[in-house]
Amino acid sequence: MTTVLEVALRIVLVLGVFLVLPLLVGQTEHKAMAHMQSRLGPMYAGGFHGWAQLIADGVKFAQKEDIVPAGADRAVFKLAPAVALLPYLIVLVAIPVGPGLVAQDLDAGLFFVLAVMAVGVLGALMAGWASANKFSLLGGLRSAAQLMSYELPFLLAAASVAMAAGTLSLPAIVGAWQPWWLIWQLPGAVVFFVAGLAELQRPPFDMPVADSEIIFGAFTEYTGLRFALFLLAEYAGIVVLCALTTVLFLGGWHGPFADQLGWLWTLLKTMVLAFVVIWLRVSYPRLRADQLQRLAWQGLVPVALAQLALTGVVVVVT
Amino acid sequence: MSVVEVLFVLLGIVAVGSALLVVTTNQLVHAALWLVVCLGSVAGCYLLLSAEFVAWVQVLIYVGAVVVLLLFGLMLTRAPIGASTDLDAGLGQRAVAALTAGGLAGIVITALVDAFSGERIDLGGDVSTGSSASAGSALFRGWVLPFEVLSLLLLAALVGAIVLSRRDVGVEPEAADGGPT
Amino acid sequence: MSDLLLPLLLAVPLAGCVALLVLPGRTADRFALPIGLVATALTMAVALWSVFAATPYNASWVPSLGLRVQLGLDGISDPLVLLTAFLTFLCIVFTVRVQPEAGRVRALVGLVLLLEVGMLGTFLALDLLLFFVFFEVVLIPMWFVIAQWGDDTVPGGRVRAANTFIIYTLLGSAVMLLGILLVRAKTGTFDIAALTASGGAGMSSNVQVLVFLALGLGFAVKTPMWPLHSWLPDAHTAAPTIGSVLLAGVLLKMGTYGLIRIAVPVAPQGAEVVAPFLGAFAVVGIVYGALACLVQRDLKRLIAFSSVGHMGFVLLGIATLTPVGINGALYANVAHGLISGLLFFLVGAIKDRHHTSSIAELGGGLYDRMPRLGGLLVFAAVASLGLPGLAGFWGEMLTLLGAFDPAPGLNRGYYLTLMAIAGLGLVLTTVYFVSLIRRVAQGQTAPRWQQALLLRDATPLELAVWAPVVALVVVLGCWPKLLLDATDPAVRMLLGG
Amino acid sequence: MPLLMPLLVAALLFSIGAYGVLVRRNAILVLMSVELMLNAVNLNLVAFDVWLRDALLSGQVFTLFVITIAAAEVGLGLAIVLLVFRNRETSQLDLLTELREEPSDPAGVGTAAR
Amino acid sequence: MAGTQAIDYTALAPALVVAVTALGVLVLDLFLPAGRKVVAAWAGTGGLVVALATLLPLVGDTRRTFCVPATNVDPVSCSYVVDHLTLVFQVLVLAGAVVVMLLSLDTLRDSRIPAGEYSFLLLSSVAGAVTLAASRDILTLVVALEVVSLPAFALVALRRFDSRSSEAALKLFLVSVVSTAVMLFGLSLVYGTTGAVHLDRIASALARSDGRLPATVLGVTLSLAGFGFKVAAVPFHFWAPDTYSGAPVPVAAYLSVVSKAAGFVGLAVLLTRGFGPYADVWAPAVAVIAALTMTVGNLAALRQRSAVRLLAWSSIAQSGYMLVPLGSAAHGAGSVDAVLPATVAYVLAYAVMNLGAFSVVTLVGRHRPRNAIEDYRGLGRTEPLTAFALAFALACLAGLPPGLLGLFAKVVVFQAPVEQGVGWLAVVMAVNVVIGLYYYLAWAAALYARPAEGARPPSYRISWSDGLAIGITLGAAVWLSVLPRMVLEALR
Amino acid sequence: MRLPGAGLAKGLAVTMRTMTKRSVTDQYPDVKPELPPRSRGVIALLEENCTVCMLCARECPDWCIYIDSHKETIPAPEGGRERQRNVLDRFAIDFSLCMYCGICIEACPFDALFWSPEFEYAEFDIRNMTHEKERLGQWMSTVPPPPAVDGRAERPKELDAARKAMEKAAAPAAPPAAPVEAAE
Repeated sequence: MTTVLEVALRIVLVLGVFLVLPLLVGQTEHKAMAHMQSRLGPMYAGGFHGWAQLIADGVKFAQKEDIVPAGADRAVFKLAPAVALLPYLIVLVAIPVGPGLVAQDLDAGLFFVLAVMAVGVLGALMAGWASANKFSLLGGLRSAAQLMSYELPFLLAAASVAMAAGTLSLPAIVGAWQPWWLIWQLPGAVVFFVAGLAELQRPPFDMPVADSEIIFGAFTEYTGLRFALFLLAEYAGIVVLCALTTVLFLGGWHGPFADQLGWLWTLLKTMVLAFVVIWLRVSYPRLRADQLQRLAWQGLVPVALAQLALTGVVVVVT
Repeated sequence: MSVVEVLFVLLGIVAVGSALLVVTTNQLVHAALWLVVCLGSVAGCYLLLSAEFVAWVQVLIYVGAVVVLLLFGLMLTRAPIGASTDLDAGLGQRAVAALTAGGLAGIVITALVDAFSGERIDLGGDVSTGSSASAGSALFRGWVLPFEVLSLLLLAALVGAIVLSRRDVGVEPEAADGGPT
Repeated sequence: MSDLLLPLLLAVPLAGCVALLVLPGRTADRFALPIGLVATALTMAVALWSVFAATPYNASWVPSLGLRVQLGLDGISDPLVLLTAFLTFLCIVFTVRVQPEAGRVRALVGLVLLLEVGMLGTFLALDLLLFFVFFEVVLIPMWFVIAQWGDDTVPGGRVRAANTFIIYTLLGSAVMLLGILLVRAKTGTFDIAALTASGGAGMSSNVQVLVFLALGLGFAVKTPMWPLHSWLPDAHTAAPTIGSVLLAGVLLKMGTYGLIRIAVPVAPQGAEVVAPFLGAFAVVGIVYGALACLVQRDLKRLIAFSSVGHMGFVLLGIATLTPVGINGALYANVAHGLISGLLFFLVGAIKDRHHTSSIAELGGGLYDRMPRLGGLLVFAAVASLGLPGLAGFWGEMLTLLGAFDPAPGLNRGYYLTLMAIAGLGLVLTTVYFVSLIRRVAQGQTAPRWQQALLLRDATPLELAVWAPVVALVVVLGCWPKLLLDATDPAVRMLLGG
Repeated sequence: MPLLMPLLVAALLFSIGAYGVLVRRNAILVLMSVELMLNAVNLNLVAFDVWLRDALLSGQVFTLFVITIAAAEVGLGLAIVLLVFRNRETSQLDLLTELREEPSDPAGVGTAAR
Repeated sequence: MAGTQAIDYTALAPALVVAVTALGVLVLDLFLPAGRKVVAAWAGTGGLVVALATLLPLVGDTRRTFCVPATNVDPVSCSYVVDHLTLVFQVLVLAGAVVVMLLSLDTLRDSRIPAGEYSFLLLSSVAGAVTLAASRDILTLVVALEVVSLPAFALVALRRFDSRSSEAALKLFLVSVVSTAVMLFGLSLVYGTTGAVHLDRIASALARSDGRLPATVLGVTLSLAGFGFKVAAVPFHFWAPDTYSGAPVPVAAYLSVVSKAAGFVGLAVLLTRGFGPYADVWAPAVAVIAALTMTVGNLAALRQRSAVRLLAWSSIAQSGYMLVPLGSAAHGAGSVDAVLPATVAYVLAYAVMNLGAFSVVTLVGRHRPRNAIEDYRGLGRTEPLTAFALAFALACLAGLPPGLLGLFAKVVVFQAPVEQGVGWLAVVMAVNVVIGLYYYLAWAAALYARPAEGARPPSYRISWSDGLAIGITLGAAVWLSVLPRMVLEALR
Repeated sequence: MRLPGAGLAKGLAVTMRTMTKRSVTDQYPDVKPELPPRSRGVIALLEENCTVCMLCARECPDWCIYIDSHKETIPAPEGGRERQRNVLDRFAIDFSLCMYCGICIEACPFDALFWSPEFEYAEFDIRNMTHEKERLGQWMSTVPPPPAVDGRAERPKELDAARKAMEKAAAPAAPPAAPVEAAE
């Protein structure tokens, strides 16, 4: 009975985190982006500096009419948001927050996480195709192409850490982490983070949803809650990516008073990274499709391979 | 039947059912999506068989890469929304194929039942056989050679795919002198 | 030195062939005929020398296959080797005078030399596989000779005739190869001498039947035995003169030689079982050949069909499995080689002059127009029908004698019947040759030839070529002992007694 | 768990895949059917591996290899399909007949020899 | 790292050299100026020659590497074994690849196929073939087989704007993946019933089992499929004619010789080293396949008017001949070993003769893209040596003197069924040999026929790389016709 | 030589610096913006000045000015002959089309159109964005006086008119009197 309760508790907790953190990131984005552009951002909703803006947005989305285009493949169209969102929810299960503080310690946790995240691309493809809209299809195809090419450096960089730690279990990787890894794994960390951004289709890698060209890519035809789910998926993706980067490269819960405040460290690092995500969005212009591919194949992959080699050498030597 | 067995039967039914839909549906993209379901449930089967590592690899590569590539291909070849009429061969060939496949299934199942009925997989005890650690060590203890050859395979496939997609490869028809008639 | 004679015998024409192949174009074109003449003449000389002085040659070639270069000469092969060398030489000489219409003398001479290598090799080989190899060597040159220098008067054209020839022969030899391999599988050797000595030991009776059938089929196609003869008329008719001469004069002999040299001694029990059938087919061939000749309208075709009949006698002789019969077969072999060679030379000459070989178009009056040619034609025809005193007689005579008293174990009554029918065939042969003489040689010259200016009688060179043949036909007809003395001991040895 | 359970699933998957290969006319659908067959193979291998308690883990390693091979095949295969599509505007297999046997010529090579 | 396998780099050298050359070529290509990409192909050829040289130290003893420790049932088993069989095929594969590379040089220059990638793909495939010859476990076998196949798909499709080329690649690809899947299913069953993946262990497990388990029989039979595809055996042969005629001609040569040889070595290794004890199960199946293959191939070849298609169908027929010895293996391991040399000998001979034919066909194809038999008419008058090379190769393929190489090879093959008592197969083959003769000879005859009325007799300027390729193959064919021991006793 | 990535870092620095600085955003609905004089907010119509010459409507690039009129005969005064004049029936500007170019104002030869800085006239219905002449006239009161061209020049007429209007309006404490009345 206790185990059932415990599992339920964990699931509720994960669900809670899943719902809260993306909102937090979203709100941060609103405000930080505004200030970076010399604006104030939302100010009214909820009173103090518009803290409830996203909730208001949510309510608005919920009220909107749910439109399915006439020519669409209805089943696929309706399923797509869920497919896009669910993987991130599932992934959170395996991410350790503090020592022993993880919903489910998986032996091949890293693999699990990467595998499940890779499924997310299906959502964009399904949405793009099922909308019966050429902009959507283009967006979907762009998503798929982008995700396929950035998957490789993403995996390679992750593999480098796994190799360094000698394990695939996420808590074990954090456990094995040493501060000097910050230097050692720096190229890998950068590659991982950048490739992750690209996988999330965040600016400057938002070619697939480039509004000036193809409206909103795969999500053009979506309205109301389904659209909200896609947005939620994006912000959940940011959380997951940042948490993963934290766990893999920034030492997770390591920090002063790690025993008591470990979870705080993890959250803090995650949020700092999330801020970086926003920061990057504001600072850089969108990459063209060819620049995107070139960055992946000529930039990230070689660096990731070099990192892998470096890791291998160091592991063998020490 | 234990819980595991019940789960396995359910997953098996899902896998076989979705596989049937893959080969019978007349909507191109749905076939690919049913394939995802099938592959996913097979991954579940691996999990139940305690082959955890394989299961995640299955999800990562099959669902994450292979099916996405397939979908990508479908969309680039302008898969239409809705049913297509020209996906399958004629009724006659379908009947022949069904007979062939049925016969094949019959033969294989008969042979398998003959050989393995009564055998049980012991899932208790040492459950680490499917872990990433054991898979990794097996890979590097017994199978370094095929692993290395495989890396050449992947590289070759990569280069091949790229070279086939390059625009500047091969003589364009108008440039070719004479050309095949 | 004497043990290198036989390789030398093969090397001389081969050297000529290679020389023609590798020499730069102009030189070879100019010297094609001289080289051919020298090579064939040398070959003939070496052949003569070999018959008296050669000792067997034995060297390993492909050990894994058990293939050895085993060459040897005995009474059976002596006459055939000489015949081959002789006829080839004559053919080359003939070519000096009669240049082929299609030109390319160099290629033709080269091919004939290659052909000679194959033919000689076949008669010399004492290793089953080596025999097979040489047996096959003749195919491609002969195919080219027919397909490139032949004429298109036959139905389907010369290429079709050449194709029919090669396909039939190859079908036979493929089966023959299986037989050879079966022999090897059962006895472990390809050595013909050893196999002859052991007389089928190691092979059960059934296997022997199988072996004999397989080998026999290959030889029967080549011979050709009725009903496998249908390639022959087209091939002969389409082939150029020297092609026909070599085809009838030597190539057909390779089949019967193979039967005598290999099939019968290697699988004696098999031979005993199959012999009655062989005899039956032989006799049918004799009658069929004669009947077919009666209705032929083409001179060349007629002579081709007459070969079927003659080879029927040879086969009948073999089918008796007696020394007498086989000696007769060998005798008939050589005789037919000479006579039909001569016939084809003559017909070729006639055709050369008239540009047709249709009997109807030629009309009568050959005596009138070209007395020498006409006379020779009549001589050859008479020799061919087996007039006593000429070479053709003894072969048929001995064959019939053999059938009169076949080997023990064979049904005598049955063979007597065969003999009777063969006698009937002999009569028919006489009928068609006489009728031929009447239709072609005698009578009035048709008006269309009277004006023709180019109808020259036989030239001195032609006569020089034909004269030795005529002489040999007469010599063999008057003095059979010359040949029989050579063949008889060898035949008796083959038959294990 | 009875060994037959995964094996039966695999056998069915394989047969279904074979049916798809025989019936489908679209190159990509054929490819999908092949993937089903490969999955049957993998399920077999994993089941046998676990059943045998293979010390070398041959079955599972083999499965990993098969999955990788499949991925490489699909990658290259799609490049080819797209190439065909670009040249031919179709990926229907039975419309690809440019290379079919030429109409028979009874004279055939025979005429060439003349 | 502890527990990893010891590696004998000497044994591995040929495969390594080829693979490293492949990578090197790819890198080198980056640094070459646009006009001089052919240098990459040269480097590749050089690498192949070096790989050939690295075979020298391996002659003689048997080397094993990548071994797994013994269990209480099985002795030490190794994944990579360089024995005599391996060496013979490695020589064949490497030498064949050198000729193909030579033939490719002009094709690369004319058709804007990127030389670097082309060489890389070809070398990768060759590396796979070299590995395949030494593989002694089913994992390595399968992986190596795929390494042979995959680059070949890309090679076939390299003429990007030629829809025939891509269609050819697609057909090749689909047949390949289907046959691979079937083969893998068979292998999985074998693994299940024997519990082993190393061929020697499979063999001993099969030998231990009493009776014939249907599941094993099924597994063994299905396992043949993948190799059946590679060697273009019926019913996996459909790709060959289309693919050969759609691909660049040197690639067709590669497919029909090197890749096919790889298929045969895989098949031979699998059947003899692994499934030997089940010879009575697979041999009849192989026999039937062999008979069907040669018959279908020959009958179809009769109707062909295009040189490459004719060679394609005829090479299917030739595959049938090569399968004959394997198909006549009867009970017991002894007979399996007895028939293996025949297959090996025929594969070797076939490689020489078929490469010879393809060398000339490539040359003619450069000038006559249609490459019909008709285009060869009168070649003997303008290009006597080239025509002779082709004629000789055809005579060899037909098995007629003066092509003694082919004749002896056929004799060796005939010997197997005759000795093992599979007479019907020998007879079927005999009939087929005769059918085959027809089209080979008709083609050879066309070479020396008078050119058609008004047709310009073909006359070509022969580049020295083409000339070298033709020379090598012709020289080898003539040399081996005179001294066939090297081929026929390759395994002794 | 520039460090690779220097540009990227610079970009980040710019955004970060901007974020740390105080935003200069106007809290508009709470705090009214201080618009510069002569801001182009809305167009006001001084109906009396309009002669229905149609120049503005013709010049308008967007065709967003609608003018209707009719002719009216004025009875002849003594000795004179009767005259005709145009009477404006409708003058409307569709601000959902207007692009605030100001050409109409430039074009008006009779000073009937003016810029007003007033901008808060959003509507829930697009149809209401078409301001009829009454509404346009009301905007007249928000039109600021034109700047003096010359400091010592006599005061412009508008100022006097406006002041008079203001005074007039201040007396009855009525809604701001339309300058229309004060114009004469």
